[in-house]
This record gives sequence, structure tokens and C-alpha cells, in this order.
Amino acid sequence: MSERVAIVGVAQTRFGPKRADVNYSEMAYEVIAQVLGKTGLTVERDVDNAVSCSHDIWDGQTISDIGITDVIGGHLRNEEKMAMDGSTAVYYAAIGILSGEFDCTLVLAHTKMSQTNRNVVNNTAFDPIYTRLLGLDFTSAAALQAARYMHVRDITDRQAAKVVVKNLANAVHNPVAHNKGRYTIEEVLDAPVVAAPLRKMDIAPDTDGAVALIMASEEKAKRITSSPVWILGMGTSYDAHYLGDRDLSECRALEQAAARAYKMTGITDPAREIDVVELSEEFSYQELLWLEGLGICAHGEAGRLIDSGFTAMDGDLPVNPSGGLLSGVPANVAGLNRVAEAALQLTGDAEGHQVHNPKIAVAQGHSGFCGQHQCVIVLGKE
Amino acid sequence: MRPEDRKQELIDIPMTVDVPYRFAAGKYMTKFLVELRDNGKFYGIRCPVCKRVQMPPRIVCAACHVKNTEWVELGPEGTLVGFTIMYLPLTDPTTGKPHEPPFSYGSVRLDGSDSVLDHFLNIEPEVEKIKVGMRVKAVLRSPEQRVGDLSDILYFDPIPHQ
Amino acid sequence: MPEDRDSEVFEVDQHIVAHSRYYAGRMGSRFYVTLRDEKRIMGTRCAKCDRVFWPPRSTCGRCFSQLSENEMVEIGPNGTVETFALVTYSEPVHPRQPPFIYGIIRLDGADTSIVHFIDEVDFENVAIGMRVRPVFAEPRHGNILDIAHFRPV
Amino acid sequence: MKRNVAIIGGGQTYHAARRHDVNQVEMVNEAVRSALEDAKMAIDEIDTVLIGNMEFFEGTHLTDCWLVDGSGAYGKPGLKITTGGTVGATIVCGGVHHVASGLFDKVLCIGFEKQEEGDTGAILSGVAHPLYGRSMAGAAVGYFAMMGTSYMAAWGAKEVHSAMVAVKARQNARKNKYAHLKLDITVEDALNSRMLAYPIRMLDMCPASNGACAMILADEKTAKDRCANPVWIRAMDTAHNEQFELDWRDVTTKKPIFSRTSSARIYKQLGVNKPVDYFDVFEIYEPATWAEMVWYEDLGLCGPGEGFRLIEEKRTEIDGSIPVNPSGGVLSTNCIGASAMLRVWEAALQIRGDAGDHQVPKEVRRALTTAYGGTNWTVITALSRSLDD
Repeated sequence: MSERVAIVGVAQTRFGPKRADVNYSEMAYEVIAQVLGKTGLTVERDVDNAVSCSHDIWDGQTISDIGITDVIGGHLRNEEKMAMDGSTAVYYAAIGILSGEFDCTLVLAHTKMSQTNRNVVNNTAFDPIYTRLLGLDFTSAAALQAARYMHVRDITDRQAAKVVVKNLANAVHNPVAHNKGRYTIEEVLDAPVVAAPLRKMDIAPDTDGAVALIMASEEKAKRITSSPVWILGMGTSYDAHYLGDRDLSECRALEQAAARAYKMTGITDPAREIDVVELSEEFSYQELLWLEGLGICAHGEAGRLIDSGFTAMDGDLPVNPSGGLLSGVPANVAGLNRVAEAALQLTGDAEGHQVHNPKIAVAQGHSGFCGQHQCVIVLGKE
Repeated sequence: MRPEDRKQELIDIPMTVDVPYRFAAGKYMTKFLVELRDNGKFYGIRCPVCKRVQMPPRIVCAACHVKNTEWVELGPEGTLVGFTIMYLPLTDPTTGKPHEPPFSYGSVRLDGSDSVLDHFLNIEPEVEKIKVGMRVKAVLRSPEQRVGDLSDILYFDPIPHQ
Repeated sequence: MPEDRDSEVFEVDQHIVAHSRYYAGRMGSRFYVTLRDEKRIMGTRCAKCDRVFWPPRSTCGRCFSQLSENEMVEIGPNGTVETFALVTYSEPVHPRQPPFIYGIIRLDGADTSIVHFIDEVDFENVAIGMRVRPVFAEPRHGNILDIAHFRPV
Repeated sequence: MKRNVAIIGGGQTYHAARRHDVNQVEMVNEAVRSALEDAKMAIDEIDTVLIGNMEFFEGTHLTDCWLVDGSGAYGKPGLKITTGGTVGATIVCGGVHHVASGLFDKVLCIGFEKQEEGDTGAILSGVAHPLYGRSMAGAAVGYFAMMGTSYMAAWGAKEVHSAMVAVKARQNARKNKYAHLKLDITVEDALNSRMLAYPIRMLDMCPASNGACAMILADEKTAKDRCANPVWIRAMDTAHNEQFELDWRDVTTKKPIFSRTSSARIYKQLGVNKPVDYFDVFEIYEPATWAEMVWYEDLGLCGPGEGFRLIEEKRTEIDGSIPVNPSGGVLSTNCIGASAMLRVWEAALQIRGDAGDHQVPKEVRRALTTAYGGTNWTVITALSRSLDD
């Protein structure tokens, strides 16, 4: 990119299974006030665009950014809602800045999963003519994907369980995570079956929370902070809708999105050039599948990759040092949390889960069941 | 239908989406709803910068993008700033039952408030009997029937000329 | 400050209930009428890609060719299990009581697959590659549940 | 904006109350094919696809994901934005940013609604806060009814003025082959139509339509290489409004209002002093007759309280000096997610001279469009035939 966009500030709520004390507007304002405070910016003077991310059906509110306009500073100003994953909100906000139309954008994602039933919500994402009446949701669809992927690529239950063990242990050091602990593979495998082959611990838990970040043009960013995190590359892509149309042992959309993001960045050897990855493993097996999609390893190699410790906190390429989605990140917020965590790693602000001196980080998010729409953001210090 | 449409049985698939929610009112709306329910009082909140009193109370004054700070008791009398006579049997989505038309419906600015509240008017549904600017007063359900919802207000009664 | 007060947690239960009605379109209608009245399963063939799709569709997502009802071809009814999963939990949107099995099945003659139930077999005995055939519901109403499920051949 | 952006093609469906012959994927595809044909472009040439509708209106979550075959998004970058009724214009705005960013040269923008498939009452009442007013929401009709009583009380307008707007819209729609309500009605018909919420009658409100609109935006080089009559997007401005203070219905309010704020900003950006001289045609988002008259005033087409005079004097007719909504507008066709994009596309057709029977009988060099949605939100767009205009 000729002119650059940077992330200049990040704020996250502490994630938890339920926030009964606040409505979603108030929960959003917690992180908005925090990120403005950290950067010393005001909406009135500095911020000229706002992109929020959530969904009407999650919020229980038609046109649900109505409840966000006030707190995000959208009154009589520009404010838009990305009805996808939060990673795409970053992508869209960056495009707005690159267009020259905006200088400084407040990006927000919020969701209170506790206020409704995720399976009923997600069932409405299946096409109503040929699929929805079967009662599918994202967990049962993921179980179909997991079984296919693990069968075709010879991934074992133990290898998938290792993702859980790694991520929940990483989360122990992450102050905002709520699902954390040191578990054994056996404990993961002994958890009750929800949708075989997926067990309870393979599934990201219901979570309430919000993330905000501020993005700015190069000139503005340099005035705001001495440690901007640059967006070096971005890509999105859609796969086919119907599960039966897709090769579920691969993730074509992610390969395409990653290819676009890497081309923009100039990455040719992702496993060597990327220092840390934050990806959206809503289910344990997805971390392995997404790593293949991101080109960190070849098709079918992700099982051996986790066995080798390559993706561990102290491995060659730490994946989800934050604990990832399994540690408890709300739907929709997931991708923005990935970008935020990647940015914290690059600025050295990741506290207990900081990896050693990363220069290039990759964040990945997806929308739709089994990752139909994929978004990849490459971030860097330089 | 377009001209090229031919005779053919066209299939439709009816489907009811029923999504359950448990909404948290949050800090500001809770105070409003609890005061209405328990004490029959209306509370707004004042912006420390523009001094605008907002109802329902909310965390941020959108115009100034600052946190609202000062609770203010409002009404129960107010002024009618707009009205309509509703002839549509609009369904109350929380009960599934329609409000029986025709009925008078208006926008009331409670005394002390800079906001308005839309509610039923206890006035015969005749245009001549309703005037923008007329004084009205909230009539509430009996305390034991109140639940903490705008339906705790039965309607607004006109205040006769003093 | 208002938020510093100890206020009670105030929660309200509500439902959003929306009655939708989805139209299948001409090709979808032909599919469902054929399924309902003749217990036959149709797909659509894209001549350009030389692929047969289920579900039927009037645009090939890959080459964007416009496809008409004339390109509809019968597929299956038998097919091969590509993947399957056992659901142990209950939701109001499920048409069946758990435990039940979902499968993705490649019908004979099709290049894409159908998601549906697999039944009349224990989960332990289902395998990828297994041959299955549809069991049709009685009576049928013109929706995807007109196929009750698939069972081993 | 770092690059100039042009509309190099577009298309729409035939809008109707019932489209039982197509599903949502197919309906969207009709508009997409029509836009590609207009731009003489294959889907492979499109770099990215942006889509929007009233989220969850049809009871479907993540509709962009379902519609990929029809929208052409399969295998492409893309996204879905939602901002309520304004979304069609927000998508255009997003498309403009995509092109201006330099990352994409050809962007397909889509807005749609298949209203017959959704539960309009349930979803619209969901606009109200769940704990503050949802149980007694007066819906859009109640809101615009109050605007009507306010307007009459403040300015001395009469119900007949509303009827004149209703007639203009439907008579214009009769000239637009794509429009939904093509009604040969008179002022008397409008005044005698069923009362919904005083003073709003059946013919004073927009219908529920099914339909889609698609447009292809491109950078200057592509536009000049590939298109004989590109229409340039010169400026866009968005103003959302806070959640609970819906002051637009009180026509005498002195508060800053979204419509006046946004138009003032766009006029300043373009150096417009007299909008009626600067722009040759207007396509505005008027969900109800009274809103059209208030738009006249808020856009500065006349002074405050003079909106009803414009319609009385027939100034805003197709052949008037200030043509507003020659297409028939939202009063004639409201497929919500497409409505705001249709304003932009109809304005582009006027500039191209391709509006057919509803082409205004004068030279059209510049056009202004508005959107309306949410809690008084708008996106205003200015278009021109030449980059010199």
C-alpha cells in the first residue's frame, strides 16, 4: 500500500460468560472511553468515522447500531455497521482511510452472547429453502467439517485436543480471557460429547464483551503514538454457501484471502516471515485447518505442526498466545479481538502472554458457518 | 408478476423464527424503570456540558459525547408536541395482541425534559379534540400492577384549563 | 456518579417472533413438486462447467452461467456419505429429538452434496464412504423434510 | 478522495409486491445481470462485491453468505454493511471508498429487499428499544403521522398538499417501467384513501416492495476506457442521529437535524450556494408524503415552511423547474435495502439521459440524492456528468 494505515490504540473489556449489569451500549462505551483515554483523542476533534460490528439478531434490536450511535460518537456524523466478523470491520475501516475520505476511525465490536441462544441465532444463517428446517447450527455444521477434515487429513482427536490444551494454558496469562487453565489431553477428551466428534471443551464458550480500536492515516498515526501498528496487507474472500458445495477438508476462501493479504504485504514464505498468529478457532480443529489455509503448513500437515510444538507459546510461530476463541471471545467480536491481540503483541503490550519481539503478525477472522467468509489482516511494526 | 411468468405451482416455505432474549436494562435504564415501577416517578439525566435533560436516561449525551451525570425528576405533567390518531391495529410484539384502533397517540414533553415520549392519549380519537401544545398528565397503573415498562403508564390525560 | 450506585440488575425476557415465508423460485418449485409428488430428487447441470449441482440453482456460482429448468436432471436417489456428525443436544429448531445424526451425502450423478439426517443405523456403524438411500416422509409438504432421512443401502 | 469514482453501469429488477417466481438469490441475480449487461462486463472482471439490506428483515442472518451465487461474490473479496433504510446508499459510499482506496478498480454494489418474505410488523417494532417503547411502538406510520400534524399546525399546509405529493409520485411511477405502484390517481383518490394514522392515508405511505438494485463503480481510467457515459460521484455525506431524540417530526425544531446538517456539509464541500440552480434533478428518500415536503426545506430547495408551496406550484414535477423523484420515488417503490441505492441509480440514469419515459425534459448535468433510515439517518450523494461540472 502506498499510503499506510495504522492501529494507534486498543481497548478490550474483560470477557466473561455474562454481563448482566450493562446493556450492549454501555458495554461498548466501556471500551470506547478506554481507547479514547489511552490515545488522548476525542471524537469531536479527532475521529471522523466510526465502524461498529454486530448483528441485529444477536443484539435483539432491528438496525442495532441505533444503540451504538450515541456511544461511538455517531450523532450527526458518519457511522456504519459491519454485519460480519470484526476482522472485516478493520478491513473496511482501513479502506475508508486509504480512500482519503477519513483520517481517523473508531472501530468497535460488541456482542452479548448470554442474552440469547446461539444455536437458534445461527440456525437462521442457513438458507431457508434447502437447509434451515434441518435444524443445523454452527456447532453441528462444524462437527461435519471436523469429521471430514480429520478423516481426509488423518488428524487425530488427540491433535485437536492439543489445541485446547495449548490455548487454555496460554489464556492463563491473558488478563481479559475467562476460560483458562492447565488441562491434560485426557481431560479434553473426557469432556462430554456435544456434536461428535466435537466435545464440550472443543467449542468456544458463550461470552459477553467488546473490543474497540482506533485506526488512523500514516500522518495522523505518527502524531498520535510513537508505536503505531501498521496494516501491511489485507484480504477477504467468500466460499460457496452450501456445505455440500465445499471441500470441507480445505478452506478455499481462507487460502484466497491469505493470498491477497500476503501479496499486498510481500510475504512469500508465511511460516518463516510471520512471527505470531491470532486466528479464530471457534472449534479446536479449526486452528489446524486455518493454519493450513493460512499457508503456515501444507494441507494435512497441521497435526504434525501442533505435535512438534511449532505453534506453542515458545515455539517458532506462536499461534493464539492470547488463548484464542476457546478462551472466551464473543461471536462477531472474535476477529477484532484477534487484530487487537496481534497489535498488542507488536507493541509489546501483551503482558503475560507476550511473545518474544514479533515483527509481523497475522490476524484471521471468519463469518458464516464453517468459515464461509474469511478475512486476513497482516500487521507489522515497520 | 412479470409478463414472462407462466402457470406453474410456486412453492413457498413458511417458517417462524422465534428468538429468545433476556435483555439487561443496564445501569441507566434500570434506574428509570425501577423508579417508575416502585415510586411512580420519571427520571431523566442531565448532560454536564449542554445541560440537556434526556429521557430515557442513558450513559452518553450523544451531542457532546460525554457521560451524563445528574439525575433529574421529571413530569408527571407535560406538553403535547405531536399527535396522531391511529387507525391501524398495530400489534404489541411483547404480547402478540393488537392495540384496538382507533386510538389517540402522541408525543409528550414532560416538564423538565428536553426529550419527548410517545404514548397513548386518553382523548377521544377526533382531530378537533387534540391540539399540539395542550397540557397532559401521565396516568399510571396501580403500584401493584407495575412491572417496570412503559406500559406502566396507562396513557396521558388532558389537563383541563386552570 | 450514577453508575457508582448499587443498582439492581434489571433483566427482561422477550422473544422476537417473526413469521417468514420463503419462495423457492421456479427451479426450486420444480424441485419440491417433483420431490413431493414423485419422490424423485433433481439437480441442475451446468453444461459449461460440466457439473451437476444440488441444491438446484439458476446461476452457476463458479462460471455465472444462467441455468434454466431445462438443465434440471434427476440425481440419486442413492449416494455416498462424505461426512457425518452425532448431535447430542436439543434445540427448539431441531425437527428431531437427540441423539441424531447429520450427514453430508454425495448423491449419485451429482458433483455437490446434500446435508440431511442419517437414521436407521447406530452412530458407531456409520462410516465415510458408506452407501445410503433416502427414506421419504409421508405425507410430504414441499420442503426439505419431505426426505425423512437417509439410511444405509 | 484519492481517486475519482464513476458509476459505469447499473440495473434493477421490476419491483413488485409479489415475486413468487424467484427466491432471494435469483432476485438479486436479476439486478446483478442487468448491471453487468449495462456495463458490458463479465462477473470475472469485478474485483469485489458489496451487498446490503435491512438486516434480518427476511428472518435470515448473514444473507450475504447465502446469496453468493446470485451476487457473484463466490471466490471474491466482499462484505456486507447494514445501516437500516440508508443501507443502499451506504453500500455505494463503501463502494466509492473501495475504488478511491486504489485497492479495487471495479466494485459491484448491491442493495435488495424481498419484503414479502419477512415479517414487517415484527421487525419494524424491533427498531424501538426493547425496554423503552417496543410494547407500544407506533411504527413508521405513526412517526410520519406526527410529522404531518406538526407540519400542518406549523405552516398551515393542508391534507391536500400531501395528496399532491402522493399523486406526483404515482403518476411519475407510471412512466417508470420498473416502478411498483404505477397508479393513475387523482388528488381526490388520495384524499379518499383509507386512513392509517391521521393525517396519513394509504396513498400517503410507501408500499412494501420486492426488488434489487446493482451498480458497478470504477476508477477514472477504467471508467474512461470502458464506459461511454460514466456518471461521477462527486461527494457523499453521512449523518446518523442519536437513538432516542427523533426531532424530525417536530418541523419547527431549531436543533441541528441530520438532513440539514448533512446537506449543508455537502454543499460546502462542492461550493453550492443555491442548490436549485446547481442541481438539475433530485432523487430523495421519502417514506411518506410529508417527509418529501420537509426534505424540500431541509435541502434548501425552498425556505422553511414553503415546502408545500413547491408541490402546490408544481415546481417539483418532472417538467417543473426543480424535478424531484421523476422515478416515482420511495412512495412508489420501497424495497428497503435497495431504495437508497435506487435513488443514486435513478439520478445516474437522468444524467445519462437513459431514464426513458421519466427522463426530465431538460439538460441534466448534476443530481443530488438522499437516503433515509434508522433513527433519522441519511446519506446524501452528489453526482455529475462531467468531472468539470
